Amino acid sequence: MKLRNWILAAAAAVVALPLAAGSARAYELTIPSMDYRTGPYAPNGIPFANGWTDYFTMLNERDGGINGVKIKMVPCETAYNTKKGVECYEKTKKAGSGALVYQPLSTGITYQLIPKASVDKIPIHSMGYGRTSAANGKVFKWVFNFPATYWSQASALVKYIGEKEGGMDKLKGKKIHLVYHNSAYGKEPIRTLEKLSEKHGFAFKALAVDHPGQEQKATWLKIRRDKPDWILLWGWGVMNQVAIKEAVSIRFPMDRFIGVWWSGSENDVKPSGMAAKGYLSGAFHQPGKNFQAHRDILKYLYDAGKAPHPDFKDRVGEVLYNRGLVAAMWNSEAIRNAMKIHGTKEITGAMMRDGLEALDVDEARLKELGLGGFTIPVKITCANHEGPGIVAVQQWDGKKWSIVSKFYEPDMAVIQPLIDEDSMKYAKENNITPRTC
Amino acid sequence: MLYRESGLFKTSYAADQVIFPIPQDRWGILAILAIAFVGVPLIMDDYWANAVFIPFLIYSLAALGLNILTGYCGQLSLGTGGFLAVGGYSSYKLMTSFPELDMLLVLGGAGATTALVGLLFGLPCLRIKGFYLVVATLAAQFFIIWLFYKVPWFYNYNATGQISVVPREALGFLVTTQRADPVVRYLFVLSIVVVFALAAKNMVRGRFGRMWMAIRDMDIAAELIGIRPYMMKLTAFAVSSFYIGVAGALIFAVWLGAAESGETYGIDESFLVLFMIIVGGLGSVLGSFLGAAFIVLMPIGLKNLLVDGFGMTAVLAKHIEITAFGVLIIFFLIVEPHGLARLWQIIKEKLRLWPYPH
Amino acid sequence: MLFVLETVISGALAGIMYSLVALGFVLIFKASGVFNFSQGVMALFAALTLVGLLSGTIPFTNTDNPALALPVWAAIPLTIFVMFIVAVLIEKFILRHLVNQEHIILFMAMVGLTYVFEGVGDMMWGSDVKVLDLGLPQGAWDWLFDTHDLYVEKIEMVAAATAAVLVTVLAVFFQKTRIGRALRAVADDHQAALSVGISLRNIWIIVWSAAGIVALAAGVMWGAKSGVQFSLSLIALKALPVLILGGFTSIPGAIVGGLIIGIGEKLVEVFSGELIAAAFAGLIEIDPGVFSATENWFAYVLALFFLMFRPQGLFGEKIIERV
Amino acid sequence: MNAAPNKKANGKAETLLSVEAVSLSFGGVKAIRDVSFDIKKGEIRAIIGPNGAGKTSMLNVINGFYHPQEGTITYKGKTRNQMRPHVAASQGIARTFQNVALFKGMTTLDNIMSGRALRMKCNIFWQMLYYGPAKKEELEHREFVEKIIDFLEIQHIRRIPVGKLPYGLQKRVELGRALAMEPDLLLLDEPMAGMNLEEKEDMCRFVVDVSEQYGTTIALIEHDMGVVMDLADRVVVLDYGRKIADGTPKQVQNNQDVIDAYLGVSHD
Repeated sequence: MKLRNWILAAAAAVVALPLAAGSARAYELTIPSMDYRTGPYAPNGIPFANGWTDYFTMLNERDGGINGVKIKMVPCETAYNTKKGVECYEKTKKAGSGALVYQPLSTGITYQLIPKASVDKIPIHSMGYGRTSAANGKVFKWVFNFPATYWSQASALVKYIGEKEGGMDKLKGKKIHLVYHNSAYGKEPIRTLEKLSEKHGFAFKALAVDHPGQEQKATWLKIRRDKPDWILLWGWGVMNQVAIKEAVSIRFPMDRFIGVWWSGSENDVKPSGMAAKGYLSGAFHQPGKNFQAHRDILKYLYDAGKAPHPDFKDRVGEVLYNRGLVAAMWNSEAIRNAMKIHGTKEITGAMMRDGLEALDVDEARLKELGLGGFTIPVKITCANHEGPGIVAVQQWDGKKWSIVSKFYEPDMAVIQPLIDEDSMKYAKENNITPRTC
Repeated sequence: MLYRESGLFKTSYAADQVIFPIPQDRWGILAILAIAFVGVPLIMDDYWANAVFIPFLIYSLAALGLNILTGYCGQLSLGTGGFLAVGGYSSYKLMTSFPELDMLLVLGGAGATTALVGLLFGLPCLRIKGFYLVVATLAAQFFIIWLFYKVPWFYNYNATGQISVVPREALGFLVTTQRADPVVRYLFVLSIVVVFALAAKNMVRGRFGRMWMAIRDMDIAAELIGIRPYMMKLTAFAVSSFYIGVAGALIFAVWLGAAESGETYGIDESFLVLFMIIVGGLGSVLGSFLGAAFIVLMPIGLKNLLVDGFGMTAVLAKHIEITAFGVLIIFFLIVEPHGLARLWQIIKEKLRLWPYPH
Repeated sequence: MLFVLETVISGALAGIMYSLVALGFVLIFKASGVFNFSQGVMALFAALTLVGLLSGTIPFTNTDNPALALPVWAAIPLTIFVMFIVAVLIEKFILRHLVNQEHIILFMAMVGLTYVFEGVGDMMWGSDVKVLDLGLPQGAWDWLFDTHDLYVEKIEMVAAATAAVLVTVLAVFFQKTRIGRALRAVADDHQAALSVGISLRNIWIIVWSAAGIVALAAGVMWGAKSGVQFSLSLIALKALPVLILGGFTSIPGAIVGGLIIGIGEKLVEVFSGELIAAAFAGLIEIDPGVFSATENWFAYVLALFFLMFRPQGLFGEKIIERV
Repeated sequence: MNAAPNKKANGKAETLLSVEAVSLSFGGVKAIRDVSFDIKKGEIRAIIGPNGAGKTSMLNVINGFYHPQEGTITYKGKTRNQMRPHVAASQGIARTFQNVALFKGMTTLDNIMSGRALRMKCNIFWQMLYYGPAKKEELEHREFVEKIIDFLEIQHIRRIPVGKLPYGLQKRVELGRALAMEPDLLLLDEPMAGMNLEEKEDMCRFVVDVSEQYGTTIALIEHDMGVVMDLADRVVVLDYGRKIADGTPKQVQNNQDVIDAYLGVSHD
C-alpha cells in the first residue's frame, strides 16, 4: 500500500506540474543557469555556477532586482554533457517569463545552441569559450564571446613569453609546446599558434592528451626529450592537475608553464600545493574577494542565510567563482541596457541581444558596481562581439592566485583573417548573408 | 475476454506468419501509429521534439541495430558509440561534399559506410568470443573517436573539429538545422524508424533471424546444420552497423545539429544503448523501443519530478537521478532479466487467459 | 638509448598502476564469474571515504569538521571496514538475487552498480578535487634524476611495491589458507562447491571485501597523482584491456598484462609519430603530431592483437569446444 | 582384427560413405585408432561400443567437426581428409547430438525451419521487405517443415521455445531439424538416451519411417542393444578407439570380442 501511495503522489505531482506552470505570474527577468555540478568536470563547474547564481541573487536581495524587476534563476544540470545541455535548453527557454540569455558553459553545448539562438531569438554569451569566430558579429548576430577568445588568448600568452624573453624578436629559435585536451576545445589555439610560430620564428609543437587525462606520462616524457623553453596548457578537469604534477615531477620551471584560463584555478594547483608555485595562467579578471560586490554577496546571502548553496561560503572569491560572477555582472549590465534602449522593464531575449550589443562597462561603471579594478573595460559593437580581447597572466604563489602582468593586446593581424575565414565559411554553408555594420 | 485468440482459425501458413496474428494486436499497433503520426504532432513543441520524441526514436533505432548484433546474433558489442560516430561524420562529409544530395540518400550512404566499418571491426569475431570480443569493439570505439579528432579531412579542416549541420532537404522538406519545423523533423525520424523497425522485424522472423539466433544459442550446432558462423556474424555486424550508422547520422543532422566525436559519440553512448537492449529485452524488436523509452525518458521524468515536483535543487536531484538509474537497472535485472519485452509478453499471456486464472 | 630505457621504465610503472585496478577485477571474476565493471568507481569511493575520514567530512553535508578528523592509522582500517560493509550490501541486495544469471546480465548489473556508487559517493563526500595527503613521496626519484638523468616517479615506485605486496599476499591467501582454497573450489565449480558445504555468500563477501581493499590501494595511488575526484572512476576503462590481455582469471596475468600494455602504449605514444613520419618521408607527408593521444585505443588494439593468437588471454584457461 | 569390412556387405547397394584407416588423437590421447568401415546407401548402420569407445568422435570426424590426423573419408565418391562442418552439411550430412544441441531460445518451428538454412537462398534485401521471393520461399519451406512437424507429431509445441520442452520432445525436435535438411546421410547420436519406453518406441518408429519413407541413409549410435538389433541393417563395434567387429546384428551379437568388450574383459 505504501508503494501505491508513493506512486499516486508522484503521478499527482507530474500531472499538477503543467497547471502550476500555466498560472499567470508577474514578469521576472529569467536567467537560466546551465550548471554542471556532477560528472568528471564538476569541480570546475561548481564554483562558476555559484558565482553566476550568487551575483544575480545578490542583486535581488540588495537592490530588489534590476531596476526593481526581480531576477529568477532557473538552474538546470547539464553534467557538461551536450545532450543533457539540449534538454536543459529546451526545458528552460520558456521558463518563467522566457529565458533572456544563455551561458552554455561548454564548447559542445555552445555549438549546438548557436543555430537555435537565431531561431528562438535568445542570445548566447559564451564567455571566452565556444566558437571563436562568433566574434564576428556580422555573421553571428546572436552569439557573444567577449571579453576575449581563445585565439586572442593564445596570442597574448605568446606576447607575454616574448616579453619575458626580452622582445618578440628573441622568440626566434625558441621552442614552445602546447599540451592540449584532445577535443574541440583543446584544439582551438593550434591554428593561431601555428601562424604565430611562422611569424615569430619559434618552434611549435602540439601534444594531445586524451580524455580524461589521468595518465599522461608519455606526453611528459616527450617534453623531457624535447626540452621546450615554454609550455602552454589547454587542459580541463583532471588533466590540469595531472599535467601540473607531472611538470613538477620532471622539474620543469613553473614560471615557464602557462595555462589557459580554464587551467588556472585553485582546483588545478591544489594537489601539487607549494610545488606548483610560480605556475602561470591566462586571466581577464582578478581573483580574491576583496571587492565590495563580494562583501555584499557575503553579507546579503551567506550571512543572511539566503545563499542558494551555503556550503560554499569559504570558496567565494576563487578564480572560477569570480569568473561566474564577472559573467553575471556583464549580463546584468546588458539587462539594464536593454531596459534603457527599449524603454520597458519587461524585456525579451531579442531586447537582451540589443543590450549585449550595446554593452559598455568601463572602469568608472565597475567602480559603481563595487568591482573597481576587478576586470577589463568591455565595449561591444555590432561587428565585434569579442570586445577588448586583452588578456593578462596570473600566477600561483603556493597559496593564492594573483595577476602579475599587464594586459596584452592580441595580434589581430594574425587573428582577424582566421576569424573572417571561419565565420564566412559558416555563413556560406548556412546561407547567411552577413549584416552590414 | 477481450484479448484472445480462440475462435481464430488460420487457413494458410501466410496468415499464420504475419507479424501480429491476433487482431487486437493489429488494432493496437495501428492505433499507436495513428497517435505517433497524427496525435503527437498536434502537441509537438520544441521541448517535446528535441528533448523527448526525437532522441527516443533515434535511440530506438540504435538499440534495434545493437539488438540485431547482440540480442539476435549474441555478439556483445561496446563499440556502438564509435559506429554512431561513423554515421554522424560520414553524413557530414556526404552533406558537404554533395550539396544536392537528398537527405535520404545521405542517410543511406552514412549507413553503408558504417556497415563497412562494422564489418572491418567484426573480422576478429571468428576467433574471439564472448567477453573477449568486447575488446575488439572497444578498440573500434576508441580508435574511431581518436581518428575523427586527429584527421582534419573528416571535419573539413575547420579549426576545432566540431562539425555543424547544414540545411538539407528530404523529398523537398527541410529536415536539418534549427530552421526545420520540429514537427517535420519528428515525422522524418519517425518514418525512418518505422521503416527500419519493420525491416528488422522481417529479417529476424525470416531466414536471417533464424541463422543469427542459431549462432547465438549454439554456434557449433549451427555450423553443423550448414550455417556458416563467420559469414552470419559478419552479416550481423554489417546490418547492425547500418542501423547504428543511420542513427548516428540522425543524431548529428536532425537532433543535435552539431557534434564532436568524443563528446557526442563517446563510450557512454555504447553503454547507454547496451542498457537499452538489456532493459528492453535482448532479441526483441519491441524491447528495443521499450528499452530506449525507459533509458531516455526515465532520467528526464525523474528530473522533472524531483526538481519541479518536489522542489529539490538541481544538483541533489541529479545525484538522486544517477543513483536511481543504477538502482532501477539492477532492480530490473533481478526482477526480469529478459527485459521489459518479456514483462509485456507475460502481461499478454495473463490477458489471454483473463478472467480465468488458468 | 637512455631515453628509451626511461620510456620503458615509465611504461612498466604506469602498467603496474593499471594492474592495481585490474587485480580487483580478477579477484571477483575468479571467485564469482562476475565481471565487476564498478571496480574503478569502487577505487574512487574508497579513496573518497579515506579522504573524508582524514579531513573529518560529515557525510551528505559537504562540510568538514576538523574535530572529527581521524589520523591515518585509524582512517585506513575504518575505510577497509566501510568497504566490507559495502561488500555485504552488494551481496545482500544484488549478487544473491542474480545467482546463475548469464554473464552479460551480471555485467550490466555491475554497470548499474557503478551509477549507484557515483551518485552516492558524490552525495556523501561532495564533488570537489580532494587532496589525499598520506605522506607518500612525490616527484622524481632525485638520485636517479641527478646522477643519471633518469626520470622515475617515486609514487609509482611505491605503487609497484604495493602491487608486489598485494600479489604476494593474495597468492599466499589463495594457496595456503582454508578460505583461499575454498575460493578456488568455488571458482572451479559453483555447484560442486555448494555440495561440499562451502557458503557461497560468505565467499562472495570475502572476495568483494578483498577487492575493496585492492580498490583502496588503487584509489590511493591514483588519487596521489591527480587528487581524488570523479575522474578516478574512469580508470576502469584503462584496466579493461590489461585484464583481457592477461586473461580474466589470472592474477599474474593482470600484472604481466599491465606491463605489456604500459610499456607498449608509452613506446607507441612517444616514438610512433616520428617513426611513421620518417618511414613515409618522401611518399606522403605525415604530421607526427597526428600520432599523439593514442594511448586509449592502442591499449585495446594491442590486447586485440594478442587475443588473435590466444583467444583466452595470455594466462586464461583454454576454451575447449565440444558437442 | 576384423580387417574385411566389405565381406558381409550387400553387393547391390552402392557405398555412400567409407572411412579408411582413420586415426584421431587429442594431445596424447588416441580417440580413434585406424578404423575403417563403410555405409551403404539406404541402410541403417549402427555404431556401438562401451563408453569412451570413440563413437561420438567418429561421428564428429564424419561431419567435419574433428579433423583426423590420419586416414581418409570418401563420401559420394569424393575422397577427403577434412572439411568444415558447414561444407559437410551442404553435402547432405545431418546429425543429432548426444546432449541435445538445439537452439534453446527459439521455438520448435524456428528450430526446424533453421534446418532449411542451406536451401533458402533469398537475399537480405528481399528479407527486409518480406515480400515477393522472400515470402514465397518462406511459405514453401514452411510447408515442408509442417510436414515434418506432422510426421513427428509435435504440432502442439510448434510455438514453444525448445528450452522449455521436456527432454524427450527436445530429442524429437532435434530429429526434425536434421530431417529438415533433407539429408542424404543422417547421423543420430544416441537418439533414445534418457527416454522412457514409450518415447523410445515412438523414436524407433520415426527412425524406421525416415528410412523407409525418405530412403535416408542413417548411421546411429545407440546403447540399447534391443533397439540396435531391431533397427540396424549392419553394426560396427568400437572399443577403445578400435574397430572390433563389423557385420549384421546377428553376427556381431555372437562375436567373442564384442562380448568381452561389453563384459569388461581386459585387453591384450
